[in-house]
Amino acid sequence: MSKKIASLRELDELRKRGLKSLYPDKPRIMVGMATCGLATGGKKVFEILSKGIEKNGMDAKLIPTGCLGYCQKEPLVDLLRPGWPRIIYQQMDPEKAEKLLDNINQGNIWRENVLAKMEEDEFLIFDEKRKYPSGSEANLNNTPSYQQLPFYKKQLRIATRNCGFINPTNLAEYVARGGYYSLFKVLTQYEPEQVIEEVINSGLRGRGGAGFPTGRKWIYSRQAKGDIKYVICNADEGDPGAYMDRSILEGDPHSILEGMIIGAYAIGAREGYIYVRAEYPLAIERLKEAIHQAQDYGFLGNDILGGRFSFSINISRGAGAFVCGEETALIASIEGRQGEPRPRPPFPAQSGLWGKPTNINNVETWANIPVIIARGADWFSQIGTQRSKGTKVFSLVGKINNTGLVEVPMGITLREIIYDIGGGIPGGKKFKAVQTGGPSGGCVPSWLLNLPVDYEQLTKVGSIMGSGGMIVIDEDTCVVDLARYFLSFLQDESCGKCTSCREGIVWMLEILTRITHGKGEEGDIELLEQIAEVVKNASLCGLGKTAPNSVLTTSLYFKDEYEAHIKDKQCPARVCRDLITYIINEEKCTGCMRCVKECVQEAIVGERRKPHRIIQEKCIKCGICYETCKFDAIKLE
Amino acid sequence: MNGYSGKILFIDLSENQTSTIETSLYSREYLGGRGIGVKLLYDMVRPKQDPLGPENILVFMTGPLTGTLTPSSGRVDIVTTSPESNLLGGSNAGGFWGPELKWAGYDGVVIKGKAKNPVYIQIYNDEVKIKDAQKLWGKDVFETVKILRQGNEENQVACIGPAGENKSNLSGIAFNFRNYAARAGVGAVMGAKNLKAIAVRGTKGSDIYDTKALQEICLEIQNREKMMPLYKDAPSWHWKLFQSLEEDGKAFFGNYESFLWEDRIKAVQNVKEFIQQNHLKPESCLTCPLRCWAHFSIRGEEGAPIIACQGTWPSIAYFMKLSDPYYIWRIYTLCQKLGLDVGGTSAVMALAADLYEMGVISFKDTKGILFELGNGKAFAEAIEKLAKREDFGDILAEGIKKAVQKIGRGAERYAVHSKGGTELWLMEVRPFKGAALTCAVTDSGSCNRATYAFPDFYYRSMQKQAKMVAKNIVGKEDAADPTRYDYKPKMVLFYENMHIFADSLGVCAIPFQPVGLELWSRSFSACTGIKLQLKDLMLTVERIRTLERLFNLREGLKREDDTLSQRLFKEAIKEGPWKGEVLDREKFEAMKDEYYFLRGWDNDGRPTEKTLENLGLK
Amino acid sequence: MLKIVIDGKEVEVEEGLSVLELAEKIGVKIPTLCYHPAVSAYGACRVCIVEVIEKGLSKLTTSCTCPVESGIEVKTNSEKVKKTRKLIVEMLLARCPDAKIIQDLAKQLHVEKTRAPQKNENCILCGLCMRICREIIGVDAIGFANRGHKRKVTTPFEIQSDVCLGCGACAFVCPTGAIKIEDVEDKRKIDMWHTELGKVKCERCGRYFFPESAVEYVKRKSLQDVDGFLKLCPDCRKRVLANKLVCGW
Amino acid sequence: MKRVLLVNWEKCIGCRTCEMICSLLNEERCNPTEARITVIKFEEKGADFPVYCQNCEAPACEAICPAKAIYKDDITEAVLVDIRRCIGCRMCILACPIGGLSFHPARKEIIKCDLCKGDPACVKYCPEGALEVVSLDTIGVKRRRENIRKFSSYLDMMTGGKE
Repeated sequence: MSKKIASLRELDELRKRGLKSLYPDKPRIMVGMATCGLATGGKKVFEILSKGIEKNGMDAKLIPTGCLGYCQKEPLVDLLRPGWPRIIYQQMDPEKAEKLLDNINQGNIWRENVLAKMEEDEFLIFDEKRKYPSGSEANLNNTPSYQQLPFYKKQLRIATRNCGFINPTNLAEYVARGGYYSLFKVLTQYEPEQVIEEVINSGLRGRGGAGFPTGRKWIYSRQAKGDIKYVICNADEGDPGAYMDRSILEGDPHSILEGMIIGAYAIGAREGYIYVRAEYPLAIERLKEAIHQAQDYGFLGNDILGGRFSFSINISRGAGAFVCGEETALIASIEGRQGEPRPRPPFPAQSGLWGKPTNINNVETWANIPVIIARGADWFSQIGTQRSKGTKVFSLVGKINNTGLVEVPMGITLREIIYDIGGGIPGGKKFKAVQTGGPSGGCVPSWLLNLPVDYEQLTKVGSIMGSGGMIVIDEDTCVVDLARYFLSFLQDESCGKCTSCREGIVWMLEILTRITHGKGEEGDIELLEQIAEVVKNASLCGLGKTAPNSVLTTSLYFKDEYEAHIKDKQCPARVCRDLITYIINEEKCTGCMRCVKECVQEAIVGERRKPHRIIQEKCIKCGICYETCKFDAIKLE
Repeated sequence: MNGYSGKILFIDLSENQTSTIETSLYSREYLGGRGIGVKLLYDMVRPKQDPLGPENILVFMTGPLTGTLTPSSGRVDIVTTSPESNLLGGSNAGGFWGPELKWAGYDGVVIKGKAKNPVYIQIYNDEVKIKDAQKLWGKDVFETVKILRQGNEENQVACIGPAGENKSNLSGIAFNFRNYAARAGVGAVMGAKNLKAIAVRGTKGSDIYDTKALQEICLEIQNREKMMPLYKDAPSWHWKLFQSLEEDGKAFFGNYESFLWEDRIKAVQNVKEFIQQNHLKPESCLTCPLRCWAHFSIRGEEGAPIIACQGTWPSIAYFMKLSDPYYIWRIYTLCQKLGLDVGGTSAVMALAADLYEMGVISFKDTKGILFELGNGKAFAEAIEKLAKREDFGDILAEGIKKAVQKIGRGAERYAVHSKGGTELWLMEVRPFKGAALTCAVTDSGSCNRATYAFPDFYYRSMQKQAKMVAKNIVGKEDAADPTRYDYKPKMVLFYENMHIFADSLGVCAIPFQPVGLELWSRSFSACTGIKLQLKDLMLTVERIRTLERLFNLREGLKREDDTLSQRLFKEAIKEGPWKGEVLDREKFEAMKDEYYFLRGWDNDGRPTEKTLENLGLK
Repeated sequence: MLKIVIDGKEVEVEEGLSVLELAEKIGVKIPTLCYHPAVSAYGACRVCIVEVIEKGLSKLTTSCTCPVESGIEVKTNSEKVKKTRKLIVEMLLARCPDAKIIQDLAKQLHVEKTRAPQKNENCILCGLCMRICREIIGVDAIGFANRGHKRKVTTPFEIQSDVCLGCGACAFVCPTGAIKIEDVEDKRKIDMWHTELGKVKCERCGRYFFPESAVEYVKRKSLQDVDGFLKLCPDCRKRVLANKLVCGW
Repeated sequence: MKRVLLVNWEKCIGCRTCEMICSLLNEERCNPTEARITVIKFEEKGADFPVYCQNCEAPACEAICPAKAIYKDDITEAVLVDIRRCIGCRMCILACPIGGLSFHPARKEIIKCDLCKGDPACVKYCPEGALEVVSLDTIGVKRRRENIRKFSSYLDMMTGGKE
């Protein structure tokens, strides 16, 4: 019999089944199995658990789930037992997993490794909270509650609402938390124009980087002539260290599908593409599965939900070219051409894929759509700042305590993100700056910590929102070296079409490398700025226009550091090899001979119990002695 | 370098090497063509060298106007030491070879030395190859041209026939299928160098200084040329020339006999019909409206390209007294194929017949060939032998002057030739004192390089024009009277200069005087951008003429060599319009004196110090 | 008709022109390297950059790809444009120091020397060859390979192309003369495309004249029957024509 | 009314003045290989024939040109090459049955007869009037048809008599 959903009743039926699976009358164990989880050994933990359950013939439900965002603490394991609050265990490993099982078997609570307890579950779509039993007898009072964790306290998870709560491969669970209700609503109650109106009023802006108002984009495609139109989901996440798209793709694929279907209906497209980079095998797998299910249940395909609207989605794998994040390049790539931007106009909305009107939005943007429909534009537009509405997912990495994915309302300050949520800088080091927006973003210095994060503010300080990468750097990071690193990334990732971008980046890189090698000259900074300007102004696409940001911001905010490199031939952060010297502090050196033995260059001389000495001519500044010295008698200058 | 290509190509066949020099080294003083040719010969060949030895050089030289829009500019001048006279030898040809050489980037080619085995030269712009010609050796002109143009028709070919290979002093150099540099035995020199042919292909063209001016001048010259009777009458000129020779009494018969030839009228009639029947279409050299040439197709004569030069026919008919046009025809074609000078060959045939009749030579000498005037078959046979230097042909191949010396037995008494040893071309000179002087003093080999358009020649048919021209040149109408000795040296001077001018500019001498020197010199300025007044150019011409003289003097020439055969001073004409005319020795010598004086030479015919100074020849 | 202001003067133009084409029309000189009227604009060299002011907003854009729109103001040589153009030329000069056209452009813009890292390439990656081959010839024998600073034009897999006609259009349009075509007797070599093509031998004079593939192309495209004369080189065609007409008599 | 360049090759004396003036006007140099007209000489047959672009009604070169760089002048109806659009593929040269176009090696341009904007210099300079421009009125048409007849018979020969 066909599973196809054609009425609200049938949808509710499905939801019921979903809820059953979400809150079974037996233990439900969820293991964080997104890439971050797997990377830290989630798979092993999962296997142990499943074996154990089998062995002991336990009646328990073990399922993989997406990323809760707190990647620092992965692998996370959720335990939900009837009548008990949900408990989140952190940094699990095989033996801990064993322990957990034993405890469950014995019916006790295992109190080690608890990250937090969850007292209620929030169904954003329905704006309802579902209390877990307090389980007072379990006496978890002194365990922190999930909502109170500093990491989560200031978060508002809209796009990532289901990540880590459901089994991404189980459509019913998605529906249980309100999935596809928005679609149903749209198809049954909205004219396409109304949908667009709703999106416009919500003030949602593209989360891919440029921040173009999503609704406006939709109108253009809607109004463009032609009966064949396309919608595309841009899942070509290229920034190093940024993975919010991935985590949504892996943890909640249906939210993207639903968003796209709604968009397609609004624009009048009958076919859609998801352009996802081949480096995301798990994401692709999850998407395929989700699409398959959606078709089975009649959310995709012909006559969706028994109505007259038909829509299908194809997956297109990108070869992982950074530049293919650019709309026109992405389209070229889908068409099987060289992934290379072309001038706009014409905009994709007028002539995109195969020359047809095309609307492209990024993963996060699509994921927001169902919520906007469900809760309405007014609700959504209350979140965020005057011109930047809603939330933004950031991937917090670098020199920070709590690395992970955080979704916060627009307008939150950097300080809140880095200190309150991120928990500050490890090792008591000094916070120096944060690079937002990935390689083509800019470096925001410590004294701008109170900057409210939204599109305008970031642009004002010379950076960009980008897709939401946040790389935190501390005093031990050399900004010149940092800029150099980003340029070396971009010189390979620029498509190479525009002279200004191709040759300009190489030129700037050459100068920066020179500087880090202590061969900087008077006027290098000015020249850098000149070139940067040209690359910015004269290049065709976003990549070129933003490529110089790291150089411009660092040279602006850390001019002194540049000058130190150029004039004094010194690297204040002690990073640039050619500008540092290792020397032995005679007082501290005990003459243990350890560094003498370790030094591959035999650059260190000296005898037992007498202070050693480094022959600078021989030293290649590998830093081994520095690491090996037990008495930190070796210092950098 | 506008007008000029700027380079002269040197090919040393002994060393198998090629090199080039700047034309500008010579063009200022010697203009081009004949002028530069003479200069090169004078500079490069040591005195008294064997003309057929490797020391002699063969110069192909174009002029600044060659290969330009200038009408009648298809000429190339050949200069060498003549084996016929051991003096300066020059000859000149039209067609397309000279221009092609120019377009290949060379104003001239100078051949030095002697190849070990037969070779030919292929020039394609800067690419000059000396190639083996074993297979070509022995082939006649037509075959050779065909072979060398197979696969690249654009090739322009200069080559010699068997006559040249066998070093006959009567052999010329053929250009493609028709044009000939026939005089002075230049073919023999080429043959002596084991050089069968020079094929040229050029794609560079010649640069023009003032294209606008040239366009105008071109039209003016064209119009002037179209007013010439030659133009109006062509193609019937081929037989009308017989008539004019008749009318003007220039015609002579056999070996300069003193009586008229009874069949002459019949001959003209036959030729007229023959031409009218077989004439195909007129043909011209580069940029020339005159179409002196004519295509013929004769039934039974298959394949051969048959293009006739109008000038040569009468000499065949009159020298050998041939009234059957078919034989005139055969012999003409024969000479073309074998690479022989039609005029010179006809003349030796006539001489041989004379000697035979007079019993100086016998059946034994001629190895069974019956030399009698009117016997076309015999002559054809004899010409074949001449080309191959077989039997008696071996002696006749030496040319009139040297042949009679070899024969001895007082044969000299019957020989009539110019100083250069060639026959007097197609004219009776006894009444034409000026022409006689020319034939005696000319230093450039053949006399026809100085006597085109001589007013004496049309005095009887077109007296008014003749008088007018004479007035223009020497300021006195009566000067046109052929039989007068006075004024003639001046006239000769003028015509000699005119020819040198034409040959050096690289244009044809035939329309040169009718068009007028002034137009040519304007064309020269337009092409080269060199602003020279006519008088400056004429000074250059004087220089060239005197240098020719110097060369011959260096070869041992004396005043007494500037003369003509005794017969012309003894035997008076006995019939016809010029009955009684004969050359008077004293008056003749007086003309010489005046001529020398006008040239700035002393009585021994040696240029005076002052002259040399004026001409910068010291 | 549209009204726009270019370098201070107001002009009326029909729709559909690019700023570059308009400038050319009214005699305003804008330097460019990658533009060719026969192919679609590409905007790779960035030399034709101009300042466009629209609704008070000023931006730099390549004039070849910028459509003329009503009410815009164009400055083809403002200080900003000059500065930018000079630096771009400096980059190109470093990439292709030996290219005549770049040297000239540099001179024209008073760029004496370049400070950018020297590359000594011949190709400025303007993509003209590739576009001509794809859009006009329609054989698509060449394309870009690699990204960023490693980008280059070449044949698929950098081996002998099996579709190249050897027509030489690529070499003809190449602004820097980077593409060399070598004709050796019966072969045509294009080293840059790793390609060597056989040439057709003229039936009459025996000279080799055109690459076989080009002749095939004409065969395919031509309406009339061309087998006869395609075996002849152009020179011989003249002769054969004349011959035929003359043979009448 | 359309005017065409006609050749009365019976009159041609093969002096190649047309080549000279053509190259002089177009290339400021006397060079047959750069002329748009070529006199084919049959020295063995005794015939000369000037060959030049026929400026056909439906030019094969125009049809083949992939860059649409070849067009017809509305006034003279000469077939012209827009050198700005030309991409130098030389297909036109290849597609022309009579070798009416050629490629200038130095200037890197396609060169062909453009009828000198309707007043061909070769006509003016031909000493024998072998070349002339006739307007396509009744006689003109008749004579041109004559030429075309000969011309097509030539094409028949080339294509083995096929239509």
